Amino acid sequence: MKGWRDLEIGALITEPGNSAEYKTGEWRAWRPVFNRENCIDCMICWVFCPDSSIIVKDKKVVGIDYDHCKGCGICAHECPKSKGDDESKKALVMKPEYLFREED
Amino acid sequence: MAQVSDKPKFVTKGEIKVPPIRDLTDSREGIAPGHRLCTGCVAGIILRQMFMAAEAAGYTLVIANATGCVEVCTSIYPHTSWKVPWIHNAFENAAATISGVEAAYKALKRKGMLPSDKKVKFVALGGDGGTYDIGFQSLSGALERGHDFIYVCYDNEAYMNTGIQRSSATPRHAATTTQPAGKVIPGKPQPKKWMPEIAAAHGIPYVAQAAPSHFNDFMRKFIKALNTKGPSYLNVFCTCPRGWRAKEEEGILISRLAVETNYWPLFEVEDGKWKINYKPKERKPIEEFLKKQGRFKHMFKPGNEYLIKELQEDVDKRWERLLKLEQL
Amino acid sequence: MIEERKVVPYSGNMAAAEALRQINPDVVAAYPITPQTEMMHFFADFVANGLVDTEFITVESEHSALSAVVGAAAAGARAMTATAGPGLALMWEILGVASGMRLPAVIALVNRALSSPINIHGDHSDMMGARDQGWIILVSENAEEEYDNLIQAVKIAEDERVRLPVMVGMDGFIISHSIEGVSLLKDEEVREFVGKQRMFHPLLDVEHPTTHGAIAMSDSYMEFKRQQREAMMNAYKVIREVGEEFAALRGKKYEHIEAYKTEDAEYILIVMGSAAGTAKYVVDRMRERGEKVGIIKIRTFRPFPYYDLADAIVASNAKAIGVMDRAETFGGYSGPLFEEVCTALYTRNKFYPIAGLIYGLGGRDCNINHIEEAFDVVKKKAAGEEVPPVTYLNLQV
Amino acid sequence: MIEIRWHARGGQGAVTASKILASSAIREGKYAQSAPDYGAERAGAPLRSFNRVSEKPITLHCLVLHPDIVVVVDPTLLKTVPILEGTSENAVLVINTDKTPEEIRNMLDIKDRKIYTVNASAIAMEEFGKPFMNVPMLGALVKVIENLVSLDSVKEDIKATFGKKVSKELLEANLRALERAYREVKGE
Repeated sequence: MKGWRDLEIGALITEPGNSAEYKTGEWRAWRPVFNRENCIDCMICWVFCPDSSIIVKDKKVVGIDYDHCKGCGICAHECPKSKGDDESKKALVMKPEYLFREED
Repeated sequence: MAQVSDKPKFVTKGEIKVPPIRDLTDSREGIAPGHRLCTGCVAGIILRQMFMAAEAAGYTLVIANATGCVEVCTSIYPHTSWKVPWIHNAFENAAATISGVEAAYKALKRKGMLPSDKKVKFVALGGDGGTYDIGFQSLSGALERGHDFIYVCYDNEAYMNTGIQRSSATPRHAATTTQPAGKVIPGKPQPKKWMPEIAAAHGIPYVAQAAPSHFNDFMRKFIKALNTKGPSYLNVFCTCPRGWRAKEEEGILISRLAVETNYWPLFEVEDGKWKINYKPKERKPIEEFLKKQGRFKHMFKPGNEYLIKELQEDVDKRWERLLKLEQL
Repeated sequence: MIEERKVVPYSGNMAAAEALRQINPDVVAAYPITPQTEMMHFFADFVANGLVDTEFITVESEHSALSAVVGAAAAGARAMTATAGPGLALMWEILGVASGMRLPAVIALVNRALSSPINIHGDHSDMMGARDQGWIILVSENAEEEYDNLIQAVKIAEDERVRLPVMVGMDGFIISHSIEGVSLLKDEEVREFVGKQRMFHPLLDVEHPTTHGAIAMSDSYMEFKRQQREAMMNAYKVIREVGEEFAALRGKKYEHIEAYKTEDAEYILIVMGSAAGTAKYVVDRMRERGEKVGIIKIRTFRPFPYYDLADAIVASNAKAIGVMDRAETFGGYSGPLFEEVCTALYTRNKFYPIAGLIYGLGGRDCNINHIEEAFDVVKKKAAGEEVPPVTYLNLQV
Repeated sequence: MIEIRWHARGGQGAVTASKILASSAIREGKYAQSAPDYGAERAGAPLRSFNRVSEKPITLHCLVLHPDIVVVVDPTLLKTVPILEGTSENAVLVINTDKTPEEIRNMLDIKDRKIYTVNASAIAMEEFGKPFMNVPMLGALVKVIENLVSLDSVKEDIKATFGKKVSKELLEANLRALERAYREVKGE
């Protein structure tokens, strides 16, 4: 943090949306794994993501912003293509984060 | 010189068509990630849907946020999640604060001191604490004065920011930290205050109740409020996984169940005319909504059946009243 | 060249309302409270008759009045409110918000006692309760000073080195409801003096969205408070500069303090507000009897003029000093002004016998006799006689 | 410096009369104050109002303790409030009553002082049909105290004060009442 002379007067913040610098992805215990092949681009996951972490380009879901995704699982839970037991048919599957962290 | 007398001239717009969400994915988000809301917090969803609607209708929002979860989690210096003008003043005065901002807008616009010609709408945002309780007076004042703004209450039915204390929005028998489910008193003895009807009693042009699970309905209502000249009040259901002791992934499911059980009816009041927007073909029993949440767990204990019955009665009574209001 | 001014018979409230009309703020939000009410009646009349461009928000409480002013000031507007006693107390939480957000808002304050018992009359307990909330506090002796101070307040608050809110106090009823001659400036003069407001990252600049009122954790909160301290120190200079600039217009100089016949004074009273006028009259009368007395009137209470005050005392022949407080600090030694005077002297290594005098609570009259009684206490103190730490003036015993 | 104390009841306009007096003096280039002594009482309760008028600036901000002049607007107050409080033997009393100064002196057993009386109630009732005795009392006061303010200044101020608020008829009735009391006031 800057010294008192250099901080913006009155705690004003002049860089809109700079919280993106803060990586809430660190909080994640569960990771949504996206399978593009099964996705129908209905955008249900996108509209229900509390953390703006579903990446959409040209009206297609292209992935997850793991820098910010907190792993709540709403996307996978609401995804119409992720019901039932057959993981191979799902577009979004929640997996324990440690599986991925160990790989890092 | 002097302005024309500000006799409120309320205008509401007729039916609003919300674009398919796929078409909204290109739009700019008003709120950035990196905010510190709890994992699975539905308030984050509500905010995003609010901005989707504003973007679809071509408005820039200027927000006054009451102290609460959203405020604290989105503005921890030196970071802000807001990409629109945003101000936090205190807990109980979001509506008064937005009154001042809106008045300043009129004055500065007249003086030609605001160069931008963007369509601007003023929004006061608060949780149920900042709305139903501590901010009730300033909200009532601002609604009565007829400022051109939208008040959005994200109602998670208790003071979550300070640690899940009961509010007047907490439903009957729910357990909170200040009215826990004890041996003698099984949670909150009083039923939930019905804020939308109180807001409507101000004679404001638009009042609506919405839920993020029914996002098309919510966005349509938000756009309607945007296009309304004068005050609007939106009461939005907001699952709090932490405070309700619910699963993080079930926030939207619980919202849907709230609507399907008539716990959270979707309705709007336009120029005094009540309209229920959704009537479940088969109303689900309240248990389906309750059993998803730890705050109601004690109600399922043998001998406590009466608690469920009483809450069901509250829900039915409110629904019947709504049906009657709709007939007016 | 100073022109002959128009002198009008105005009450303090009328004078304040007239200042507001001439300043022509963008936003005024106010809630009625005795004895401020009629000030807002006058202003509402200006609004109703199109004499100002102001958006006048008739809020439902003082808390909302200041809250709306905070919103308006953050938005980039010149925003003002007016209140008294319990109204200021209700604003208390938002006082710190306004100063912490560094918003140049102005309150025209009619000083009133705080409950309980409920009392509508003038004393300084409201203002003293707000003394550490980061506001610049100017205190007026009479209606004309309230008018002049309000005009200067706008300029002080909006100075880039300051950016702090200002409250300008006048004694309830004694000044607010009394008619006196007030010399008015011309509308153009006032408008030119206050100028167009400067906006600092206004909320309504939608092309450059800003976040106002963020939460600062323990890693930065203290730095922001340090900034406020700096701004207050700057205000000390700026108030003086603005006073000098105003003098060019008015022909009357406003300084942090007004030392009245203190040069050779052996006994000095420190007074604030309307009683300072009465005290000057008493000084003149006592001097006719050959008594070497003087008073120092405090005009700037925040930032407190420690240097000016100590300088004036040191330059006199003071044998003892009396500090007149129109407010209590229950459990403290005497009143709030007393504490400041002690600090001013102690930090300059100057020690004088000092008597604490409490007067005028809840509008209790403080007349010639009471000021003379106060001087008697000071004289006793100077002579080394035993005096109680605090003397209540005009108390029924 | 001349100090004046008014005794009246709430609603009788004594505060307004005292304001008009100060106002007229200020318009004449004098220094003046008018200060009401407000309580929490409402219409009907006894109240006091004060004036100071001087050729030199006035810095005093306190109640008038030793009035040079006492004006009694409501005759029913004569026996109920201490109208002589703080007055010296040189004080002047201006009283609204149908009695003569001698009768008042005997009735209240007043020593020294100078007493003037005027039937302001009758004037008020005759001129505007309402018991607003404030303006006539002001007329009487202006007459008995030389060099306080001129009757013309008071008239100008009444026009400025009431001009916008009351009908032309009422304004003229006020001016007539002022002048009548000015003429009709009697001293010993």
